[in-house]
Amino acid sequence: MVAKFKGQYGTGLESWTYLGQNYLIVDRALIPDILMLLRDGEQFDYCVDLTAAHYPTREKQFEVIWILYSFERNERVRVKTSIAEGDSIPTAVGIWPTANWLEREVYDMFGIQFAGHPDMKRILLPDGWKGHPLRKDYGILQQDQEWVQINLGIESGQ
Amino acid sequence: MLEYIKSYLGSNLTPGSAGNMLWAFVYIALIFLGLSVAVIAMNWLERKILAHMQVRLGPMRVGPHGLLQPVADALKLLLKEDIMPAEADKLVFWLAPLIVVLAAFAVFTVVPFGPTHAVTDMNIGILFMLGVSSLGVLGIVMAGWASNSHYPLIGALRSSAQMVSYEVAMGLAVVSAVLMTSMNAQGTGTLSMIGIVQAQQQQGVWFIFKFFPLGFMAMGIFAIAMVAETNRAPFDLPEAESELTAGFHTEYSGFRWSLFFLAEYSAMIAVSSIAVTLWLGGWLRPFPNLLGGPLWDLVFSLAPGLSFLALGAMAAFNTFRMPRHSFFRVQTVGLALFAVLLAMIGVLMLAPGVRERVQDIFWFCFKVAVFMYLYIWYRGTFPRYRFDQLMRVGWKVLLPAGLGVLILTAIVGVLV
Amino acid sequence: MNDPITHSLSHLDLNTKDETFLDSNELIINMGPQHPATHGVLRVILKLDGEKVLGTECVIGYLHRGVEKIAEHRTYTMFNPYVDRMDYVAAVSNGLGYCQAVETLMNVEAPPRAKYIRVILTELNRLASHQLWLGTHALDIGAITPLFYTFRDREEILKIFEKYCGARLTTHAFRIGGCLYETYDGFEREVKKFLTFVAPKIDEYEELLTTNRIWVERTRGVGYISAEDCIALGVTGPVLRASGVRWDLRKAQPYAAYSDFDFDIPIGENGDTYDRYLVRMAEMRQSLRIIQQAVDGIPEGPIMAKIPKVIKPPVGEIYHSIEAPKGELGYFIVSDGSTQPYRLRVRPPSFINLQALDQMVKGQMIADVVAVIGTLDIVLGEVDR
Amino acid sequence: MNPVATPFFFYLLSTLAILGGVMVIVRRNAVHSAIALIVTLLSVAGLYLMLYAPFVAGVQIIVYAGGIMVLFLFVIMLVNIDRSMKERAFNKQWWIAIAAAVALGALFVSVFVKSKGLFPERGLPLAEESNTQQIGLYLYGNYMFAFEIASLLLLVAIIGAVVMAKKRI
Amino acid sequence: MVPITTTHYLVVAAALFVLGVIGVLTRRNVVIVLMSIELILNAVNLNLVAFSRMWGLHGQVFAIFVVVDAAAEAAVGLGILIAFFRNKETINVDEIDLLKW
Repeated sequence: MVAKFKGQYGTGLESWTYLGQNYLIVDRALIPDILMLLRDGEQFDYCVDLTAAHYPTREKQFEVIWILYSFERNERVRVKTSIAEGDSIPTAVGIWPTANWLEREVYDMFGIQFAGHPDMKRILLPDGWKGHPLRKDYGILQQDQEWVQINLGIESGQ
Repeated sequence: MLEYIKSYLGSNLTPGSAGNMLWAFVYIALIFLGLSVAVIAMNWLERKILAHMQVRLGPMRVGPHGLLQPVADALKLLLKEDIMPAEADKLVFWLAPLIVVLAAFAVFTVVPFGPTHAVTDMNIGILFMLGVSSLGVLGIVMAGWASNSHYPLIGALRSSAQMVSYEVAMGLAVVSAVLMTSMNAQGTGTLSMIGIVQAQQQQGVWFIFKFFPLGFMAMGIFAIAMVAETNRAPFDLPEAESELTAGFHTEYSGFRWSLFFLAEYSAMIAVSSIAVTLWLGGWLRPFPNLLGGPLWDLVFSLAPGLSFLALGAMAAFNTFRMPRHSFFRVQTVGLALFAVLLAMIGVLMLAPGVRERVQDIFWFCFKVAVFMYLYIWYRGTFPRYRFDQLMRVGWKVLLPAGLGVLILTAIVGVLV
Repeated sequence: MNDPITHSLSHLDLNTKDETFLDSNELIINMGPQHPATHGVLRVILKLDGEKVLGTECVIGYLHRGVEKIAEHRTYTMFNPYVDRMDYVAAVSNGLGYCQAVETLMNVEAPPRAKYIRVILTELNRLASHQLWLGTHALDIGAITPLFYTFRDREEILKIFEKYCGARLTTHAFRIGGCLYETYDGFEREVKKFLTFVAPKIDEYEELLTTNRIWVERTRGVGYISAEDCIALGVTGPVLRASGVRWDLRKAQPYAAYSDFDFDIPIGENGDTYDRYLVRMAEMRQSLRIIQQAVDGIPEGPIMAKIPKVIKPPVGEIYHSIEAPKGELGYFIVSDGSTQPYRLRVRPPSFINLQALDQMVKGQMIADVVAVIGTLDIVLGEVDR
Repeated sequence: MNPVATPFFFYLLSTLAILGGVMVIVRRNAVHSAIALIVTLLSVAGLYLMLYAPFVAGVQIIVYAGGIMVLFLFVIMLVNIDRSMKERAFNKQWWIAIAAAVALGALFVSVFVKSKGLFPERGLPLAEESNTQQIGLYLYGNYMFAFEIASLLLLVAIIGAVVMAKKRI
Repeated sequence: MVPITTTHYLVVAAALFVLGVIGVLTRRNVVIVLMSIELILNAVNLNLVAFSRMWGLHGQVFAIFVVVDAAAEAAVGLGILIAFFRNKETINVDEIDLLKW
């Protein structure tokens, strides 16, 4: 599978295995094609999860991770890509409808925009909240004081 | 004065028919009082019986076995803040519970607790009962509209649609029972509640058994329709807690809410008494044919007293089962007093003079109580219908069945 | 309709004029966050045409506690109790998933006896979770009695938990590397006694509901979802199986000691609420079978693997998932070699299953929304984390 | 049944009926109008009872107050628009209407004045007990044909109402 | 007190009739116009029943027919109203003055 992909796309695609779990590191530009191919060509028809991680020290700060599963092959694969702050990434809603809320959550928590998402807004936090809490520079006690004061009428949510 | 009362006791007319205003007011007061007590008792019984069906104890704290719970509830409701939503239509919001209660209580003017124990005997009695009980839906619609909120509005729309549709099936079932009254010696039927029971007495058969299974089917249709008519489980969609929070009375609280509560339970009692009057022989004692004769009459006339004695014995038994701890002393004494009270009522009812007068009322209330128990039983057993299913049951099952029973009753009545 | 809530309705086109009975009657109803049928603080905005649902939008996050953020500031051991607070009715399953994920990351394995204890407790927890689901689901549909029956029997399970680890709900039963506690005296006996006690009780629930005409009418054909839609929406657990997909992680990718046991995966055919009910009832019986086998075959031996005092997994990342009562519960952990996870992501089954609500209720009636929320078996603690 | 305090009840009921009628036409809010109309209908039912027409009274309560008025309230809720509360409640040509109505009232008054003695108090001995039976005999005897026509009319009305109100049949 | 004669009832009926006519002629809200028509029908019914006390039960039978007619009229009238409201968003009579839509 990986060999086939490499033949097709050349660089911009690496495959790794850690503790028996496979993952692909894919260039951002190839993301929509690879995801489509994984679903249609390799039967990864079930998008288990979609998440991200923040590495403030890297040049491309964010890593977006798709976890896929194939019922046919009983196999999991992870697809990862790195993007910089402010970059957007094409949405996967058209490929797996599951991605709808998951992408909203990633946006909510990390501030990563998904281009083409039908309803890109916060999901867990309130609509007017400022900041994206799962970024590493967002402290664990930090909160949107202004929002708390306006909407809850208290000085602090703690 | 005493002579006056005595002369009345011998009368065989209802106060309304006799044109006796004073006695009519006394009867109204008695019925109002009895109804309030019945609703309170029903509240306690429903909670207790439902609890025992559901492997729990129910109210146990206020008074022995929670006997004083309804009183505490009533006090709580009266003392609660009476909230009126700011956007509500004040006048209609205020009027709605009154209409509901009025409609539920006015019905009882023609309910015959015995051959002379009714406020009045109208010759359109059953028509009056159906008509007045259908006025309650106006109050419900008004309550839902006046609250100016979505849940009550949907609840009210559901409720009115439901009650109007089930009234049709209910009416058909009633008509087939009324048809049966015309097959007596004189050959004339009657709409009067007392007349219907007397027709059953004359013909020597309760209408539930007449033209078997036609009478039974008619009663079945009525028994289903009456549950829907009073918005009780499994037809409790207007107040479906899990869907509409509380339906049309979502915005009501305190005393106004308790009026709705009162109306719901008295409406249940009212429709049950229609069913009892039409099909179960009203105040007549069971098995008049099988177990006839003066000896059996005597035995059955002992039943009211004996059942109260049995209740008293139950209370006494439970008094001895109370935990022997000083903490429970008040409760134990209370339960013992309650047992003594029941036993005294029982003994009083065994006395020869009282016995004959009380047994009519006893049998009527006993039959109504059976229906009340059924209401509780349904609530413990059935899930709730969905709105389209409810309408389907009403229009596609009960209405054709009611029409069929009516036509068959007419045919059989002509042929027999 | 000048409603304050309409501004948040974006995908429900409020200006549609066709396909309605009476345009003025298009109601927007706000269901929740305080509503008896939303199982917590779920808020559903319903667009109604009379009784018919034209569209829904879920508003969640009222119970958001930032579990994933907390994880980044706690050591692996310290974070263990937090996972119990996600799906609080199936806390044992959450703990199992987390412990196994960290074990996989550290490349250690729990000893067999620990695995068996884990299986017994997890299956008991699955039973408790399904019982709670059944009670509340039946209550939503209007049958109040099953709730009390199921709670009575769930109590016995909670008693076993309490005796084992001292807590009833948020158990924190397992530790990374195995179990902290040995089974108490008479554990096997009590579990066996419970099995013989509960089997007839499950028949009792079925007696109340399975052939109850109103129950069948209320649930059959309601909230239909096809197998394809389930997979596309990532819906897992009993909901997926009721649509006819025989997929259970306990069989597909066995973890703990599940490969030792003989059990079936019940599936449904129609993918409606009634089938989901039947599947969950059958799953309760299968759980009993697994527990029976596990109790009979529990091996002797240590209950804790050799793990360092300070847990410092090597640099790397791992995804591990288990079959929780609600579906696939996954943990994605990124380790930077320190004592705290660099990033911990929970794949919550309730959150993803809830996404299917809109599709399942469209075109049905208000009462069905309640039934479908119940049948999805969501726990808001897990949806919002 | 001996009528009790007949004049008192007559004046009470007719005052209520007329007050209700006035409220029907002056209230801006249609729901209030409907409630006023219910009051009128029930008072008229009471008047029927005083006229020894219990069956008609019962029909009045069941059909009018229980049926038609619920329909009215239902429709008012369906078409309840706040706009109509702020607009004019009356037509532009209201004064012509009032004039015509006053003329009509004057006509009635003159008829009543002129016809004094035209309506002798015959007071037929109508048996109240058999009122329902009598009406039934008339309905299924003399007026059989009219009865059937009425039922046909109702059927047509049902179909017509459904066709009118439902967009997709 | 003056004994209640038939004329008393006729006066009440006439008052209700005039009120109904005023309602029909002046109100803009169709629902209230329909209710006024019910008032008129009730006035007629009251007359019929009052006269039936003098000339036998025929009046009461006729009153029942009038009630049937009122039910039919209300159902169809409200049906038309709903159909109209759906298309025109208004329930005012003076805006329903075109013969087609």
